[in-house]
Amino acid sequence: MEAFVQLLNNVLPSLLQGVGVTLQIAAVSLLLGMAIGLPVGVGRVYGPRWLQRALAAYITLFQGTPLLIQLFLVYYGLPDLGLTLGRMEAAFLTLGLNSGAYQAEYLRGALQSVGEGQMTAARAIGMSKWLAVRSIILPQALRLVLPAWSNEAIAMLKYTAVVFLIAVPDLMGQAKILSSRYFAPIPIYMIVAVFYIVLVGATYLLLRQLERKLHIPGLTGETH
Amino acid sequence: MSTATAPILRIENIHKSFGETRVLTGISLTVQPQEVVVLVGPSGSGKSTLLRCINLLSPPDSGRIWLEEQEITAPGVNPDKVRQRIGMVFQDFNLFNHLTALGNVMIGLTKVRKMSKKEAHDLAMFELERVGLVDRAHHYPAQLSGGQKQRVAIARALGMDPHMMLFDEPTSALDPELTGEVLEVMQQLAREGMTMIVVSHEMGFARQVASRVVFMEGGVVVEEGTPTQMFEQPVHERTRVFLRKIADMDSGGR
Amino acid sequence: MSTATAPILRIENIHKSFGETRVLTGISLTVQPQEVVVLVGPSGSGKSTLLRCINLLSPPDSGRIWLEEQEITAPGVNPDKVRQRIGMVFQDFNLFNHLTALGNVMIGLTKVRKMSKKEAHDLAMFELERVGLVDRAHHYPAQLSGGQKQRVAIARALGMDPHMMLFDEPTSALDPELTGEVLEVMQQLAREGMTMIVVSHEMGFARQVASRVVFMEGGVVVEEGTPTQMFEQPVHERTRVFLRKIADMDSGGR
Amino acid sequence: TAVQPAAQQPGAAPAEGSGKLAQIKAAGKIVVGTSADYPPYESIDADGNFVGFDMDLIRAIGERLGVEVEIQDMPFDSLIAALQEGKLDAVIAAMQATAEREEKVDFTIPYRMTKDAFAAAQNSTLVMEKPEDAAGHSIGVQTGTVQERWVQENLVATGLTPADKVFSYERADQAALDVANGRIELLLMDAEPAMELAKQTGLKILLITESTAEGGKSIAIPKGASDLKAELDRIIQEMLEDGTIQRIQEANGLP
Amino acid sequence: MDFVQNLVTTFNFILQGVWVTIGVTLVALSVGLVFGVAMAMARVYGNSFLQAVAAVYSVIVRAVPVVVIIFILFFVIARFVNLSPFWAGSLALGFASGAYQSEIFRGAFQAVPPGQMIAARAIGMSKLQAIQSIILPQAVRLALPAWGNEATLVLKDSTLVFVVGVPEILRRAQQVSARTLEPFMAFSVAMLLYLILTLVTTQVLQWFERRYRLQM
Ligand SMILES: Nc1ncnc2c1ncn2[C@@H]1O[C@H](COP(=O)(O)OP(=O)(O)OP(=O)(O)O)[C@@H](O)[C@H]1O
Ligand SMILES: Nc1ncnc2c1ncn2[C@@H]1O[C@H](COP(=O)(O)OP(=O)(O)OP(=O)(O)O)[C@@H](O)[C@H]1O
Ligand SMILES: [Mg+2]
Ligand SMILES: [Mg+2]
Repeated sequence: MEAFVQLLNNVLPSLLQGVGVTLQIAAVSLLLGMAIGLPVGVGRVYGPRWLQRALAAYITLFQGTPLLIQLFLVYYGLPDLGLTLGRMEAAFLTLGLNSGAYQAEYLRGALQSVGEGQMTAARAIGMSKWLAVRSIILPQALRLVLPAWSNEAIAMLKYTAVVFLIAVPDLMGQAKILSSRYFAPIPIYMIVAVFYIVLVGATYLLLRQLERKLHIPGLTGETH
Repeated sequence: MSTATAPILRIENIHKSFGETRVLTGISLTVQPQEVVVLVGPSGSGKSTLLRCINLLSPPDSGRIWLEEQEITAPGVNPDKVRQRIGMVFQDFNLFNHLTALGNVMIGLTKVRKMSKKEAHDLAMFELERVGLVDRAHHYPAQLSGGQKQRVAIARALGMDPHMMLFDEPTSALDPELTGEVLEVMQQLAREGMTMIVVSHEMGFARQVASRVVFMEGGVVVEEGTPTQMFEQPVHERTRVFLRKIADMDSGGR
Repeated sequence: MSTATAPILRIENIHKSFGETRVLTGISLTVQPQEVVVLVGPSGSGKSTLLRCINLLSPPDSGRIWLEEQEITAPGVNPDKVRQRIGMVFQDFNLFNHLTALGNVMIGLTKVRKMSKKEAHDLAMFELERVGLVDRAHHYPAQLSGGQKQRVAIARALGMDPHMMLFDEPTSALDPELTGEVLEVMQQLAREGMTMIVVSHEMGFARQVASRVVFMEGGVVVEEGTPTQMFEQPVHERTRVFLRKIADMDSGGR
Repeated sequence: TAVQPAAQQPGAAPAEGSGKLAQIKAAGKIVVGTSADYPPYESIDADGNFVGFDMDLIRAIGERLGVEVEIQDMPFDSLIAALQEGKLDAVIAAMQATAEREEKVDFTIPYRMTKDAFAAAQNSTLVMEKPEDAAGHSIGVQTGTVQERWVQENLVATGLTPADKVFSYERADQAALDVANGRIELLLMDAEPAMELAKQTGLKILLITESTAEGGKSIAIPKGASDLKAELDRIIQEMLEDGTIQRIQEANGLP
Repeated sequence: MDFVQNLVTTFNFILQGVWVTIGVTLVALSVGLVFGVAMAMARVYGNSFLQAVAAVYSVIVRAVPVVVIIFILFFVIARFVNLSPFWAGSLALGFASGAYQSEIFRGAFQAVPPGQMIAARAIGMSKLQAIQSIILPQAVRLALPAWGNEATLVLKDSTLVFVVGVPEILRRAQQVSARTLEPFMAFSVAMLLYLILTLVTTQVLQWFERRYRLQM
């Protein structure tokens, strides 16, 4: 017990630093993924045929291959082509592109479930197609997509744990360094697991608050 | 039917197909300002398609349409602008689900008519007043009854200051008790001189309000005339049979 | 009602509650071999609960039940074995969705009665023949009509070679046209001498087939007697009113 | 290679290490862990075979023990733990005995003395005369190595280099690639693998030093496996004396 | 020419990892299936103690990154039994997948109409028999679409066992890249192989889904 407290004292500062890095990567990647997923999702539904195909290919590529390989290809592979990204940038880009593919698919589903009639009604009062998408379809789709998006946020938080493999000192990376320093992998990874559980739990509660706040009667489900 | 004034709408020989299905096969129709035209016909006869051709939601394959002397089927015409002049109300309301009643009326005003928030708000409240729904302004569609939804849809269309209105079976998705409140609003509109084309099988409404009844079948106009002519002495046998059938339904069943 | 032979079923003063709700409050009932008892009573009177007590799907809280002289409410009795002797047919069929009609009848034979595939197949086909569904043997439940489903359910129960059968409103989920085919199978069963307890408001069936009609209300047996007694000169006012009401429904509506 | 589960338990709980040698002999097999990313000590060739000095050495040792050698590849920083947990009978991975490691496992006598090297990109203008000249520059090390420990203790703990300029890599070759790509300035690792990697990735060696290395390469074995240690020490001593190790070193291009 | 030669060597080397990847995926999926079904059964049909155990397992395991679970289990498993990295890694991945599969099967069990259980009991089946031959076969069919999705996720997550040294596609790609110093080629080949694997898997699963669709 005493040994454990001693260990905890030793590892806590590093792990907390790791938490900061993990949160930063998750947040930036999620936002980047949104910036990608939003236009891609809209393009998938409302774009011209050729664009739909191209975007589908992007989605298949990123959904059909492991994140870790994508990460290695971006970090270790791209320099072969003359593009050398920093480790954080590589993490952001890979996770962002990966999340973008998933977010686009969620958004596509939501856009399609908004219903034909909304578009027709918008066009009938003289809105252009783009204006209708922007001010009628998207506001509804974005609310509908929120539960799926919450899941993606939580998944993202967990998936950041692979970036230690490109020497990013995130929570997992710190765990790795510490466990070989103190030769105590089991307790250290257990502590790290608890950290992740807390992070995931907090994120879950936070996003549920958000869902409640953005709830519109009849459009989104009550609570879940 | 006066021909002294210029017609507000003139349709000349329009055709429309969806793939193999030929839906409209040569429709011509002229509507004078302030007329109320009630369109009847069996299911699948092309009534909805005709309305959607008129406001270019699905442009005709051939034939021409003039709105207030401007040919709107001519190349280069911006259909968005045309639609601002033609209000349309659907069978299933299609209110914007993420906006309150007020928001539904305002959004066209701010986004399309580019009004300021303040102006839009005031005009929207005025339109909601017109349909008797000021007290429901802050309700979301899911919190409104069918009749209230349809009245909001009418207010939304009116907010765009349309020169004519198209109604596609505005009461057929409503419970009988709620039909009255919507027909009343439409009657009021007609009295104020709004030009209207109404697809409806509410024969009471047609008798009282219509200046003309048009009977369509198989993508063409079979016969048209005043309600009295059409209901009492139609020329065509088909017209008689059809109108008899819906008159029966109106009084009896439901 | 002969009392010479030993009763096949004897129920003595059983009680059953679900949480606060007291559903059965002292039911006693004796059934002789080959009797057909029709159980009637208003909704919520505890008819389904009584049937489920009899085959121990939900064992009574107190009171005792004897099946063929064995006390099945005694501790140590294996309810699975009891249920093999009592067939049960539900209102909503509950056919196993992943099995064909044949599979539905066979599964109990192979898994519970431990027959070989071959034996089970032959017996199952025989039972399907009995309910007139040999030609539907390879259809899945989703491909059968309601009446056919219910007949498969009966065949499934018969396959277990039950000593008595319980029917819980076997026709109430069926369209009127499909009711007949199920009642016919049940009539046939009665003729063959099967002991049956049937919850049903099909009065025609009760008149023709029942040896006894039992009227339940509020968790107790209010009155019982032959169909003639019960329909023509019931002792209790409640019985008269209730049977009148369902007789009316039977002839009038539907 | 490692798809099949070990047919027999290479070792029970590490505590009863006294019978370790007997167990290995009884099993006819010694399970040895390595981290095959460290040529010329250990790596995997195009056919998937484990090659390198350590690999040849352990096979030669196996021969003298009269048992088969089964090699398992895993990340360097998992080796000690795996040995401790009884997953392995021994570890040969160019590993040095440090005080911390010796708390957890035992080591044989060194089979080779080594030096460390600092490597940098070809176009680096950095000049190094002593290890401390690395101060302030971003530096890569392999997780769990003595070099990582040296950097942490002598550069980070002393405030010479900020902690966020030290990067711990899963594998040495990844660190070398990052030096070549310009993501970090320096790499600190064993001299010979550093020279090997430098050759391949076009790095230059800035400094070869003994002061960061803490002795020689040893084989790690479970704590308390005294019979195994005695036997391995004996074999290593024998091989040092009869020139076997020298021969294997030369065959693998090591001085 | 050199390039083509390189590509062929690289491809052949990494290709050997495909079998390991498939092996890891199959073992993990099977282990996850056993865990998932058992936990789902505990969740739906178990007493309150079993329900709580299953719920805690599901919530906790799903809140922790799979790679962390692999590390923990790799060391924990090693403490009790001696398994190769392949088995330890696959079991750990399966343990993680079990939590996700338990949610899938819980939903499927709950989607089987309650009357099915009653009807099974009524013909004299024991509870266990009823679950085995009536509920489970239906639940499995209902679970198939979601399960197929999980299968591709496990296939992709199988790269994570590389961290404990399993020579699957990614590890092989890395070994090649360490030798040839052409990481772009190595990882591109790995990516392509994975893309093929996932696309094939999806097709196969969709075929199954169509074949065994359950009409209710
Ligand atoms: N977008 C479309 N694509 C294909 N066919 C269509 C489309 N819209 C309408 N149709 C077909 O055109 C025909 C006429 O449809 P329309 O909706 O205009 O009839 P309607 O007179 O309004 O009938 P109802 O009284 O049922 O509303 C129908 O056969 C319909 O199936
Ligand atoms: N499992 C249960 N849990 C709680 N209450 C129950 C349960 N089963 C039945 N009840 C209650 O017991 C009462 C009697 O139900 P039962 O189904 O036996 O009536 P019934 O006579 O069959 O009625 P119906 O004609 O509607 O089928 C009802 O109030 C019902 O809500
Ligand atoms: Mg229509
Ligand atoms: Mg009932």
